[in-house]
Amino acid sequence: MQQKGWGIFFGVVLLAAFLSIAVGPLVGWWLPANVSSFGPDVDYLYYVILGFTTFFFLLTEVLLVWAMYRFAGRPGNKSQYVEGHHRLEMLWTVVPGGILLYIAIAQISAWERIKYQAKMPDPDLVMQVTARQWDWTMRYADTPLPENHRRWAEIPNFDDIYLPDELHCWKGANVRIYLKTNDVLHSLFLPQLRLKQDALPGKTIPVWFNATDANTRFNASTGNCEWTDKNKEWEIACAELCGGGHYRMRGLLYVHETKDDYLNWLKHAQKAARSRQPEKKATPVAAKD
Amino acid sequence: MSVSHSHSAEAHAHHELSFLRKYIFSEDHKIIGIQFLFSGLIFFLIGGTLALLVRLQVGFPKGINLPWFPISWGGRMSPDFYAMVFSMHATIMIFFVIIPLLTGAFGNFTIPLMIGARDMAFPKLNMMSYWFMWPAFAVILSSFFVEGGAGASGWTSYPLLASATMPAGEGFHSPASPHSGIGQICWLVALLFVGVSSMMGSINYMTTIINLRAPGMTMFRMPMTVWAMFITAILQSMALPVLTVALILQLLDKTINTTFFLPPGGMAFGNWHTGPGGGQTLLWQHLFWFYSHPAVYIMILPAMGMVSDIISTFARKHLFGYKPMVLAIAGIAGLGFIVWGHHMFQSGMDPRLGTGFMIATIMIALPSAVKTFNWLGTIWGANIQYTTAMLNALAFVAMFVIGGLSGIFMAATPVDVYFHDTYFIVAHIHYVLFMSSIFGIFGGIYYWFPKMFGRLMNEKWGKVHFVLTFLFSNCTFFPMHIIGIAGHPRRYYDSTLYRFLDNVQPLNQFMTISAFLLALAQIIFLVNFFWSLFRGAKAGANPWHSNTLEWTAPSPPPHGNFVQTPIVRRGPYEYGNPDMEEDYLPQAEPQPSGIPAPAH
Amino acid sequence: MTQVVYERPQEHMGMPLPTPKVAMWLFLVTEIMFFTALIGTYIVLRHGTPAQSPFKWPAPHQVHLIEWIGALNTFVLICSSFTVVLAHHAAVKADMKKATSYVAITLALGGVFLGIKAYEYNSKFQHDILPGHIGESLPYPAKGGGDNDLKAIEREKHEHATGMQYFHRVQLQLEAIKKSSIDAEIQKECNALLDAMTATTAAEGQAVAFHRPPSPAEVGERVNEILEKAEKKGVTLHLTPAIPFGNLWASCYFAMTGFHALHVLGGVVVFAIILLMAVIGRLGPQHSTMLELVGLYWHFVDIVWIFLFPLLYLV
Amino acid sequence: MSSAVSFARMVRVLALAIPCLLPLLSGCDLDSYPAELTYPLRSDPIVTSPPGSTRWDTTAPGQLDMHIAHLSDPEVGGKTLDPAKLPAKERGELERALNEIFGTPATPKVFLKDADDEVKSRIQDLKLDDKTLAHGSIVYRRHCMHCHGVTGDGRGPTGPWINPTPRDYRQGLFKFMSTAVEVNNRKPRREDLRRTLEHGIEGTSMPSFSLLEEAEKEALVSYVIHLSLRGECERYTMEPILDGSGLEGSVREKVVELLGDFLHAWANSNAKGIEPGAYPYKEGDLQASIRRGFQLFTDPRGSASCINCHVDFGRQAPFRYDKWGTLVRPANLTAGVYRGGRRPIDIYWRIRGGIDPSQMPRADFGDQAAHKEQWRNNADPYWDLVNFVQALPYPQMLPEDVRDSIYGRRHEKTEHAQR
Amino acid sequence: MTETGHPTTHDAAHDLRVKAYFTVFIALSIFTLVSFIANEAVRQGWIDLYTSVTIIIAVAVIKAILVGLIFMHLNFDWGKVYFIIVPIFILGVMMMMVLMPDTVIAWQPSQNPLEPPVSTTGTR
Repeated sequence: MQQKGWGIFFGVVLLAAFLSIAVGPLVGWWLPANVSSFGPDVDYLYYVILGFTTFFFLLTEVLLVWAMYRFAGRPGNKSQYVEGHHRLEMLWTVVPGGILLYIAIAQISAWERIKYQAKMPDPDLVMQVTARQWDWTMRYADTPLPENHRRWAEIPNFDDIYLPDELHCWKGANVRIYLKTNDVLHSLFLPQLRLKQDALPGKTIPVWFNATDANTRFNASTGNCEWTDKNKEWEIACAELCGGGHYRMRGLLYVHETKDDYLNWLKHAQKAARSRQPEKKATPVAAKD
Repeated sequence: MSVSHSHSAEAHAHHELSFLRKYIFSEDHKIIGIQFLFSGLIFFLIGGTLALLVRLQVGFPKGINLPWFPISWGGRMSPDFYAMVFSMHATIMIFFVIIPLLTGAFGNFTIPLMIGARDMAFPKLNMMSYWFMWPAFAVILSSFFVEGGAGASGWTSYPLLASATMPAGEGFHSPASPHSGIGQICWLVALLFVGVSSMMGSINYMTTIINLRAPGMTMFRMPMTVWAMFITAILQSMALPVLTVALILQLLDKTINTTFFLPPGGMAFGNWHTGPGGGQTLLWQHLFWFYSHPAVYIMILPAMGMVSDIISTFARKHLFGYKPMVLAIAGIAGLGFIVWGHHMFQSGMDPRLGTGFMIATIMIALPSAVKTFNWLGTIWGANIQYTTAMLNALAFVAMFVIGGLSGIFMAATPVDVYFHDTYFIVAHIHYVLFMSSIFGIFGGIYYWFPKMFGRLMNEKWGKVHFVLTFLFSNCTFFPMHIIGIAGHPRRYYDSTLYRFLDNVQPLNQFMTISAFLLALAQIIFLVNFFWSLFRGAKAGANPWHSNTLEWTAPSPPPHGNFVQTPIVRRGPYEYGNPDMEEDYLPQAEPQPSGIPAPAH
Repeated sequence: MTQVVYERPQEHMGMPLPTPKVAMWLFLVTEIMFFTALIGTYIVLRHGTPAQSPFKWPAPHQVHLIEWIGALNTFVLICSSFTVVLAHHAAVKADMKKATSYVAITLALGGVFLGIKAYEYNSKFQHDILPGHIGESLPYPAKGGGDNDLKAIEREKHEHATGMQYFHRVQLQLEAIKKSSIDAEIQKECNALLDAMTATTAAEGQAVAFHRPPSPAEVGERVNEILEKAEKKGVTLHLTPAIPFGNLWASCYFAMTGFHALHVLGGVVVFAIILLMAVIGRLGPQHSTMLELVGLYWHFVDIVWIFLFPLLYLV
Repeated sequence: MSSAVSFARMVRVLALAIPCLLPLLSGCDLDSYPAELTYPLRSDPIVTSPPGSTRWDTTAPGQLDMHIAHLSDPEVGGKTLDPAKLPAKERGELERALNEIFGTPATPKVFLKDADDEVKSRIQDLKLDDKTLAHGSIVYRRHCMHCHGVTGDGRGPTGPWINPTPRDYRQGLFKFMSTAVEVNNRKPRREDLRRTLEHGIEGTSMPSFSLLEEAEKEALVSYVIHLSLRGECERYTMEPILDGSGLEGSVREKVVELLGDFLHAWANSNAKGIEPGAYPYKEGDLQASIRRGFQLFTDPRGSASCINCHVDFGRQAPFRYDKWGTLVRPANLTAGVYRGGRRPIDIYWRIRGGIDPSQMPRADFGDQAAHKEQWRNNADPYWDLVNFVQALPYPQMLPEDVRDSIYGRRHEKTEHAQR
Repeated sequence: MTETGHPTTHDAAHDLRVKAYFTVFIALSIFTLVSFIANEAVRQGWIDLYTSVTIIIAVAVIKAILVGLIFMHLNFDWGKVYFIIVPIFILGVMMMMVLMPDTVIAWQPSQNPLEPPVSTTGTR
């Protein structure tokens, strides 16, 4: 009986592990909200893989635990004398093989859609993001879509607006980002948009996204962007080690409701960037209580 | 060509060697294996301590005010120090613990014993391969004390963080990693030495296995351990030179201002001394992963082999599907060479390459699945004896399933867009390398300890150690999957800056506490190990009633291993034969009368 | 060895090859991968540079690489390969005297190879063609106006920044030339360049007459012209030329030939040891396998050079 | 072999291990500085006068202190004082005085026992109250300390490895200020520190902290002022002791006196900014303005004479020593990297006010009436320069001839050395 | 110790062997000359670059094969060591082939700046 305890021990630990993942969605330990046009593809594939892996996880671990429980040794007993089973081998080669091949092929179109430059949609909004140690510099043209935007990405323009750490776009816009880095490798990571791309020194890498939800209201009187919902504070992170400040390359993603909202904001940002007079703003409250 | 023969004959003649020749500059593969074992375990302690520092910071990122904590600035670990700690943790664990333990310690100890050879083909080369580790040990340890500290660019050391040395001036700033100076050079030099050592070892293993097998030991009568070591050695010999080249090129970039990995066109980090450069940043990643992906298999295949033997022995049952197992190992090795690009899906590599690499990568799950099912087949209908070694081996199987399955997420390119460089990958690598390889290593230690030292390890404390390790390692590493799913990027010094990570911070603290408990549990192992070394129960030649050849030699085997060269008559897994009274039949035992000889 | 190790030689399980030979072939496998990675790096880096435009891979004459010296070195290595195979052959026939003399020839040829290599390296050192020493900035080609200009200027902004290192080095070199006495005409040109580089704008004193100092790219172009003139006159001039992608070229060249030369050196050391053994009379027919193994290694080094020569000198 | 025994043991080990572990980890997650930590007294050399020479190379990362130690070498020509030579008595008095007035990192304050109302109101104006400072110290420790150091000396664990080195606040010197030029002992205004904090400093390792909360940013500004005050008091108390001129009263009196002076300077600075003249141009005037700016910039004897330091528009400018003793170079203005901010007003402030610590002089065109020829056609030379500097990195913005003389003529073979 | 590598031990065979060595040596020398001339020919404008590169690389491969087969005795040992050599060649060639696409789309200054900048990732 004591021998059988080991099967139970394994079973309990593995079950706890399984449950900790299974309760994840209930307590918020799960994928962040998805606001990307291709995000559902990614999530769908994630759930497909999760389904298959959960099945195989349960299958193998249950078999293992059961075997550990059932076939715990007793003195004087003898095991079955089996060297192998050809058909069984074929079975568990071909079936997982087929499933794996299916998983692989299922990925291809989504991957093409996300990353292939030829398949990127024509942009409505273009910006250039330059990573540096340790923040993001977003460069906006004075219109959402400058003429010959690829060249615009290479050659800085007098009218450009530079903003640290703030990425503005509007809902439903096909955004094209030309990603550069000033120094080491960085990686632009937008968890809610299911987007990640390394920035390579010496290269300009195009990435695109299309946000399907808005989170920002532009307040023209204060000149601030306000969240429409407290839980929709979408963030930008760096996902490639870039030195000591790697963790602090935080940025914010502002998705405006309409193009007009965006243009309003842009006008305001332009004004601030070309300010020729000191700000006449009352200094805000000092200490936090 | 007569070296090995004349040597072993000579060694036979003079049994009494001085202490220095016998234990320090030994040419005996067993002593060299034990040397690797001890140095590996010492580095395991160092690497583990670093891991605790990492966990401490991640779990409690606001600061540390610990009287016992030696390095703190204003009560806080600096981000660069943190980067150094996790970089060196990974480097030490991979290059100074797992690889030396698996191939160095167990490879050395088991190969000649299991194939019935007197020693390695080139004992002097073998000794050199151990002593080439020592410059590496010295350099990597001293790198903690050089100006700026040890390397802190991650164990992958991607340029330009790792290789940029000086500012370009002109309004551009310098590489803000204090550690990319001398510390990084130390890192490169240490790895070069490790590489040379491994290369010597792998040539030796391959030659030994190809040419020095005992009479009757055909390739398909070799135990899985030997097969695994053989294929690992092939992987090493083919992949390591590429790493060597990459290391040398980065070393040249850092010392004599070459521009292999510096980007073109006077980037900010175009080295002040080199001009516009013109090299390719991605080239390092290609060369590095061309080695380091196979290296992942180098770090798991030997454990798979050892676990197969342990499971078969204690299940008292013939290994299920011996040949498919061998083919699976070979398949993993073969595929392992064409999947390195899956580490680079988001690196700016041509996405069309990603598609190809993805298909190859996903297919590599297949041989792993075959192996898992075969292990299950082995314990199905078995008569399992739950020794500590067996428990560790079974833990290997259970944990390898998790590690293998989580790998599929990263292999799938669109899903990897999200999961790349999050804690999910940290969970994956720890399930494969800690939960699998280390359990394999523990299993191997408990299993071969009597053969190595002639004494048995204490089973009771072994089991306590196992239970605690199994429990706390799952507590430490499993939640990493969850915070990975939530998008927690790896290598973050302080994740509390991010709102989307707010609700997983408690998990980080839980993992940190578990990690400390896990570390405490290892003390039991150490005490047990050293206590058993001197006080353990005496083991006979074959305490586990195992079939493989090493158990026909005395424990511990003398220099020259076998009193008489064994003649192999059958495969290594003849357990539970219903026609016999005993449930095992060693490989070198003459065929008992009345029992038909197996066909192979 | 097959007949002694095992009690039952008929049951020898290994390859029908001596163990050291197996090991040597396995060692060569690692060496193949080593040089494959090096050559692969070279091809990738070289292929990554544009083919059209002045910014292409430097031609041999730009980096003072003389093809026939490389060809001669190839021939030297082929000869040594031939002699080492003859040495092995003689050893098999137990003609140790002949074997020794062939080994001696091989050793000498290896020495010759290294000598020629050293000569070549020296010429690189003389011309300052070393990693981190080469000026790489040249003006962007002027073709039309408009957009072309903008791209060119963007590029120049970057190169101006990194090219200043070159600028200062040339300045120091020119100052040294000013103090030395060489061909008067060349010296005059050098001094003119130096004056242009160091003159301050303040000297003019007129608001409108602003003169831009030459950019590093322009200095590079001028330096190349002066060097060309000096070459024609046979004057040795210690000035760093501007060679686009020269640094990358030098990096590859020194890494590849350097590691090959190290391998040759290793072989030469082994041959020297064999020769020493012969001198003290320890070399016998039993060493024929050893000679074969050394030969294998030596041929491999030869094959590497057979690829390096066309890749670095010709293609 | 019995697992019951092992389970029992396991439970026992667990019961032992967890209580053992909790005290070990109990000190973790510390929001503020450890309470027992005090500000250490300055130990690195005080640069009293930086060398005047120029250099072509910068300091290697990690060598800052070595570099500063060499400044007083005769051939370099700087002057430094070594705080290690401070007599033990004065050292103790100074330490006590500073700790009393400025508190510790965990409880920072600017506290004067017998302060008059004026000083109190200055402290109030500069928001140096205890609550703000305590908050600032927490934020500072989290975001700034690892580069700028506990005392704001720019020598945190990462600091020396960054080039340009992080700012050392203890001299009371700051580069980017909008303080009116008439103010004596110019200090940055709170807005200026806010701007640096929010935008970061392009081209250096100072990132943007724009995403911090409003209160956090304000608290940080206050804390930086606090550190700067503390460091400056420390420095100027040490200086007369070290250079032998001696103190008139006690150390504490000196510190209090200095603090009064500096508070005065900070408050004055904070109160008065540069008021730029109204922008006089319309859209169409830009090209003419840029051309005028170009001439002002390149005129080597004019009131601006920028070209003398920004050689070749900064592309070939050599390094010089700033007042901290570190090497900086006049900006390369063609690169389009503006450390002090890229808004026209930021550039205006720098041209008008200069950058004192790195010895960039302010441009002074006087007023319109007195300098007719500089202010011709109602043009404002400051704005001309701003417009030119802003357009300089963008060749498409420059008039053809200006562009040719900056970036060279690209249509024909470049002629050089033909002067 | 016998020569396990080559089974024949007759003198005549040995002389044949020497002859083979000599022939290979001559061939190698001639091939070296050929590649040298092919290179020179481009400069003189006799053949275009691609032909000459093809010739030079082909010559290098043939030379390597000759050295391998005759000098390194692979014509005798091939059956015993092919399993070591074949995988390494597959691997080496494959590695270079996979590195290639990355370099083709690597950063380069675009030849005609009027065109959009050279693509950096993915298909154009």
